[in-house]
Amino acid sequence: MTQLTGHSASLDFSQPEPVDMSSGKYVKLWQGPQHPGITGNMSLELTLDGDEIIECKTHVGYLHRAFEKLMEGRNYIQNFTVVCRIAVPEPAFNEYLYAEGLEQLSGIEAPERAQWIRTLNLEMMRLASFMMWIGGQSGAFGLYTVPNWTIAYRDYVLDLFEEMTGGRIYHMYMVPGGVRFDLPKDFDKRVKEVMDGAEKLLDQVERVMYNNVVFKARSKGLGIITPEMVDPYGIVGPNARASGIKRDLRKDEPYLVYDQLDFDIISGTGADAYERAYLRLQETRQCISLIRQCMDRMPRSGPLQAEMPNVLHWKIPPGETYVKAECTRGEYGYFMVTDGTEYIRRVFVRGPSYTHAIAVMEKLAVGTNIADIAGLMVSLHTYPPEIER
Amino acid sequence: MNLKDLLSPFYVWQRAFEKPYTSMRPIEERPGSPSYRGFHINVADTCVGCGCCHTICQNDAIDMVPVEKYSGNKGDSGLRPRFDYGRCCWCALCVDMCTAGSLRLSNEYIWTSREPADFMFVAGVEEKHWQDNELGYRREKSYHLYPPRRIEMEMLSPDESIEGFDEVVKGYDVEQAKKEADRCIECGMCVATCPAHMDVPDYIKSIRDGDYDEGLRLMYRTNPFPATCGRICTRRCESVCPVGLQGDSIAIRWLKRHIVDQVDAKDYARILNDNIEENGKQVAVIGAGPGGLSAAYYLRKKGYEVSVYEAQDKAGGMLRYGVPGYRLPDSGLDKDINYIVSLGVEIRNNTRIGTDISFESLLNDYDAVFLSTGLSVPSSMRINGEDHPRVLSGLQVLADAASGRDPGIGNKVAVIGGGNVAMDASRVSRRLGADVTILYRRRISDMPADIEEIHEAQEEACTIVTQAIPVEIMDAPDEKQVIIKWGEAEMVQDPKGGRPRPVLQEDRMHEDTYDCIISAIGQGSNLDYLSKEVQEQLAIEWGRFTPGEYQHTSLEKVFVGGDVANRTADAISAIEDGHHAARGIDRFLRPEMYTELDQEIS
Amino acid sequence: MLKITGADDIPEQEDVLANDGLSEEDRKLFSNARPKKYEPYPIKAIEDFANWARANSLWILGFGTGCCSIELRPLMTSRFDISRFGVAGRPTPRQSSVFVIGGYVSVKTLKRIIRSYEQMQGPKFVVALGSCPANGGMYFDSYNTINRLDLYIPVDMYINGCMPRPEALLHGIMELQNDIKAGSCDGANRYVENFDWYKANQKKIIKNWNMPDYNW
Amino acid sequence: MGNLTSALLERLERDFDITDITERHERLTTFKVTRDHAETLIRELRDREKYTHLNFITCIDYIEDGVFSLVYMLQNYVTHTMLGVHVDIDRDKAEMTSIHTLWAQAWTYQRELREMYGINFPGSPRLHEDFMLEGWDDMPPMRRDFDTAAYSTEHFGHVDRESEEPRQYMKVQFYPNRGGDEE
Repeated sequence: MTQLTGHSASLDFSQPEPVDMSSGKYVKLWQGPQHPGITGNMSLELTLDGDEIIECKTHVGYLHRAFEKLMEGRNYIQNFTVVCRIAVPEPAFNEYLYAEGLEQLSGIEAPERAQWIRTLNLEMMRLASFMMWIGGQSGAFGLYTVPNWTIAYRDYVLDLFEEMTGGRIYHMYMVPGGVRFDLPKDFDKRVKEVMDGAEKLLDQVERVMYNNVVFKARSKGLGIITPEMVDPYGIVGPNARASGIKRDLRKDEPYLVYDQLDFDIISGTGADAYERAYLRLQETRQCISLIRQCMDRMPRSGPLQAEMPNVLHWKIPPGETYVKAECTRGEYGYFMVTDGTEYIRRVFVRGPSYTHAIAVMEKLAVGTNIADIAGLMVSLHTYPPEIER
Repeated sequence: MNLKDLLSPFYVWQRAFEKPYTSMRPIEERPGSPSYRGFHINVADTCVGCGCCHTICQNDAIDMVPVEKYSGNKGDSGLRPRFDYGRCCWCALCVDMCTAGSLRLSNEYIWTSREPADFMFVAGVEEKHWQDNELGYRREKSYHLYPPRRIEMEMLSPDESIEGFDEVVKGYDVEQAKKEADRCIECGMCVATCPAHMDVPDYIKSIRDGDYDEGLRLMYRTNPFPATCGRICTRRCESVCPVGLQGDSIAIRWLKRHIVDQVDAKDYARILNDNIEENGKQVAVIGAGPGGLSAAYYLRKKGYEVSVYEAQDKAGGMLRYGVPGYRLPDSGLDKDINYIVSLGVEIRNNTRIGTDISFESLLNDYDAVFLSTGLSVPSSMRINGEDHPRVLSGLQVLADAASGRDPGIGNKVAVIGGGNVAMDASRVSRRLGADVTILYRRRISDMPADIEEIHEAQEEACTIVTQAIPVEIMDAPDEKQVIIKWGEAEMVQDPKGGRPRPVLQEDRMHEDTYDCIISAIGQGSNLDYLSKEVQEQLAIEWGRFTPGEYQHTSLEKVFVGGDVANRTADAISAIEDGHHAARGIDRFLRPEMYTELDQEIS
Repeated sequence: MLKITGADDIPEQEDVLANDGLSEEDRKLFSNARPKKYEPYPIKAIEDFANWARANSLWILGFGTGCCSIELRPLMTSRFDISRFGVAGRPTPRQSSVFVIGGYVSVKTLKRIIRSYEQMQGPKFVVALGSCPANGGMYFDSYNTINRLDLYIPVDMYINGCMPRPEALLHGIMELQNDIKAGSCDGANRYVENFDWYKANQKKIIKNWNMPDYNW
Repeated sequence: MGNLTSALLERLERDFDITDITERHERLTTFKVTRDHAETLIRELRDREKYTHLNFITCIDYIEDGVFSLVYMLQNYVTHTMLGVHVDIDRDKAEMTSIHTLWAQAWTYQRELREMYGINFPGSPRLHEDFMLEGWDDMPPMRRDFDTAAYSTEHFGHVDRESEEPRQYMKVQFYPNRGGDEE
């Protein structure tokens, strides 16, 4: 049963009063964009009282490439290669949502096997992304062994992607209408191998990182997201689930073949950085299970692409849609408007980092100290490129 | 804090005994996966330079650059893609789009340089070390960015079609035409190949947009015979259409016909809106075939007063008398001709130059004369008994059928030849109820006739006997019959590398009896209407004119075009000759209009 | 080779920089000295030894400027383990000798890149990844990303690919090492020699220039 | 589920004169509301109808009609449906009531819209600070009439490369004498 948070009148989310810098009591410190403790290329403008943060402002735009503008000038098939660049560590969700949106708007349906392969692809992407995140989180708290495991192991998942899609990072695999080509020979064997290894690795990671006294001490109680904050701040995904809000688009609004897969929504109640980290570890394990299910239950053969018009003159009738999927960080959405021409009228990409890295981060940072900022930032799992697009 | 948490991190030591992740020599050990999207490979000999990769590339990373080696080859634009790796994103859309299937990606991925401008190369032309890489991304066979198969054209079944002279092809309906038009990739190779340079991609686009008025306007810019060409054009455009390389070429001819079918003849004037400003000069055109009428149309548009002289009783030339009604019904031809006439072109039928009116008087009366008298004399087979009364010419049979006369062919017919006239004559004979045997010197693949024509003839139960050389024609016991003696031939390779030559096998001779023999092995010109002096002044080789750049001849005021002045002998070339002669005549008669233009060009 | 146009037209160089982006007060805080060219050791053997040492301790600045930076993480962790080649990541420009530009560069980032680059100690090298710094790449028509990086800072090595794989990066870094050993990596000196040209280019697109002309 | 939404839509139609109700897919319905009613309507959807989650605020530039169509996407986590509230505002006097008091994240979207489209949201915090761009002095770049390719060429330069069209190049190859004449 979905829990509701509602909007409590008592919750104050007005902006803080400006700090009086002239008093000489405070120090302004920029963390980023050139800083080892920042995710990606963004910056935090911190105002400090001693080492306590009394104000945090997020500055974004260092990665702004104007995707939404560029897409308005490229035709539908050309855009399919552009979208994956919007979120670098997780391009597959962009590919899927863009393809799904176009299919909805133009009334094309991807064949069943393609849907399964897409699901497999998304779950593998989730696995790779979580692996990298685990490395990032532990690195942010000063544990440098774990990244050397997980980020290196993520590479084996990327090897699978390379075989499956022809690309390591940017797959450009889920074309509108289906997927580009079939799974390679003996792919299931290699998937099994990698998954078995990953499972073992996660157990090791749990012991070394999650049971680590340093990690526990630093992450417990850090960045608590109360359930009341969830709706006003637009918090989604693991960040919300760690606060006891059971929401998962894969379950609530099933897309692709998620309704044919067995899994439960994982949630926690700790609401702090540790809980979020632990929840993500469990979700990583869930990924492995989902990938295995996909490999087992997928139809062995079948068409991979729907019948498509000539992409050079592909016109889509006027329409508007919002498609979303559950990525590692929560709701990832594409709002798409077509106007009957060969070019899209408007795309808006809603990445979960948009709220997590700005409004939420600015709220949670206050009261923490400078040493924890990096850990807090990672614990919210943000990717700057999807904020600025 | 509990002790377990404190000790747990020391678990890392366990990994000291496991296999490390590190790959020792990554560059050598890890080639890209078998479907990796690495650097481009283009098989330049297969590539036709259609430029689709350039069109689809959203990064503007691909330029089409001329490559000497490939310029001027048939069906090849002479251009090859140059990749700029300062732009490329390795999405491989170019590979998916590649019509020739020549483009693929290797699994090579390492390229470093100190100079950004280095990252540019013409794949397949400039040597690269990954050129022979077998692995890498290729398009999956089932995946297409454009529909490769043609929309099926509805046709009369062979049984229905031989019942009469109804048009065999039914034509696309709007829905089908839209779908077929959607397949076009707008490369423009058809435009370049078409003798008349019709704006094919543009009028196909007008079908997609449903704007038939625009389509008609575009066609009339270069061709005043769209209804005719939409049915019987030899369509060199389709033979170079790159979509045909890995699928079926676009049905350009049927789409052209579709536009004409959709526009009512009485709307032509409104749509085309040919405003004519009279310029007071007169031009005579000899021969109301496609060449002559095309010249007449474009001259009339420029304001000339045009008279067309025609020996037959109706205009159209070979289109009317040489093409049977099941391919080109009179209604189609008349639609084109009527519009030309409606602009004020005067056609004088039943007027033969040389007998009814002399060529010299035309030269005196008009400011310019355009000759396009075509090829009307059947070529000789050069065998004994050729003048037998039961030997008919293919052209004559076709003309009789077109005029509704009975050519008197009987019930068992042999047709000699492998060109379109032979096929037409055979199929006409089938429709007149005869059993038809086609005798051809070479193989089916050598036949000059359209492959579709050949297939349709076969479907209509015409027997084709190949490698059969006629030797002699003899009287039969029954005087309504004739005996043909023919021998089997072997194809012998030409040591000089030309096309194989059939050699008669003296020991394998056959004699067959037929009701008549139709000879259709080619035609020649009849230039008797020109006096000896005039013929001498006009450069004539092998019965054909060799005109200059603007279809002009060495005799002032005389321009020539059509079958009698080109080597291709098809309608579309004649139409272009007429159009071009109109330009030439205009330049000749009104040079003042062009002086500025010429200066610009020079 | 990049053609340095307009280098001749620049008037006689003044000894100090104007720092006109700064307020009167700030000007007192920042140096207005011009950058100095690196002069090799007079004895070739010493210079060669220095180059060998430099090539084998390349420290990369930890600044992920674009998407290609994501491949730096696998490169630096155990699978590709670039520390084997004497390469390590450093958090601050003062300790770094290699600046890896990870793909496209937005105008806003370019300003930070310039600051970071100028703060780096010589000898310093720039490696540019992917298509975007070479000729605009995928974002060639974007209003917020530059098309050619070498108009703004000198680049010593381009590694091609979108994005280049860790192996390609490895290869590129080894090539860079070879170049350094041969003493042919002169990007920093190019920057000094054509300083005014680079500055003019930078200032043309960075609208609010509120930093010293040379961030040292 | 569908009934729930349709009853709601009927009520909104009555109370707020909403128009252009379109079902986009089974979970998403969009409609249009006037600028004056928008804030009240959104507040009511949030407080009474459990549309508690603001997915995003964005804008579509209908330059041909001279309007910006703002889109507020609201999510109901009980019925798992979404409502897309469109509000058309005048393109020349682009101004809209701020909803930063309704959602703690709303001001970020409004800041982006101010920068990318030049829409003013009076009272919205930090509205005029640079968001993604820095020192931008041209037209707000997401407007339809802003030409990004031209801007890029002008400011960032481009490498001169030449490309031939098969159509023209091939024509000259095959018919060298006839390439020049058009009419």
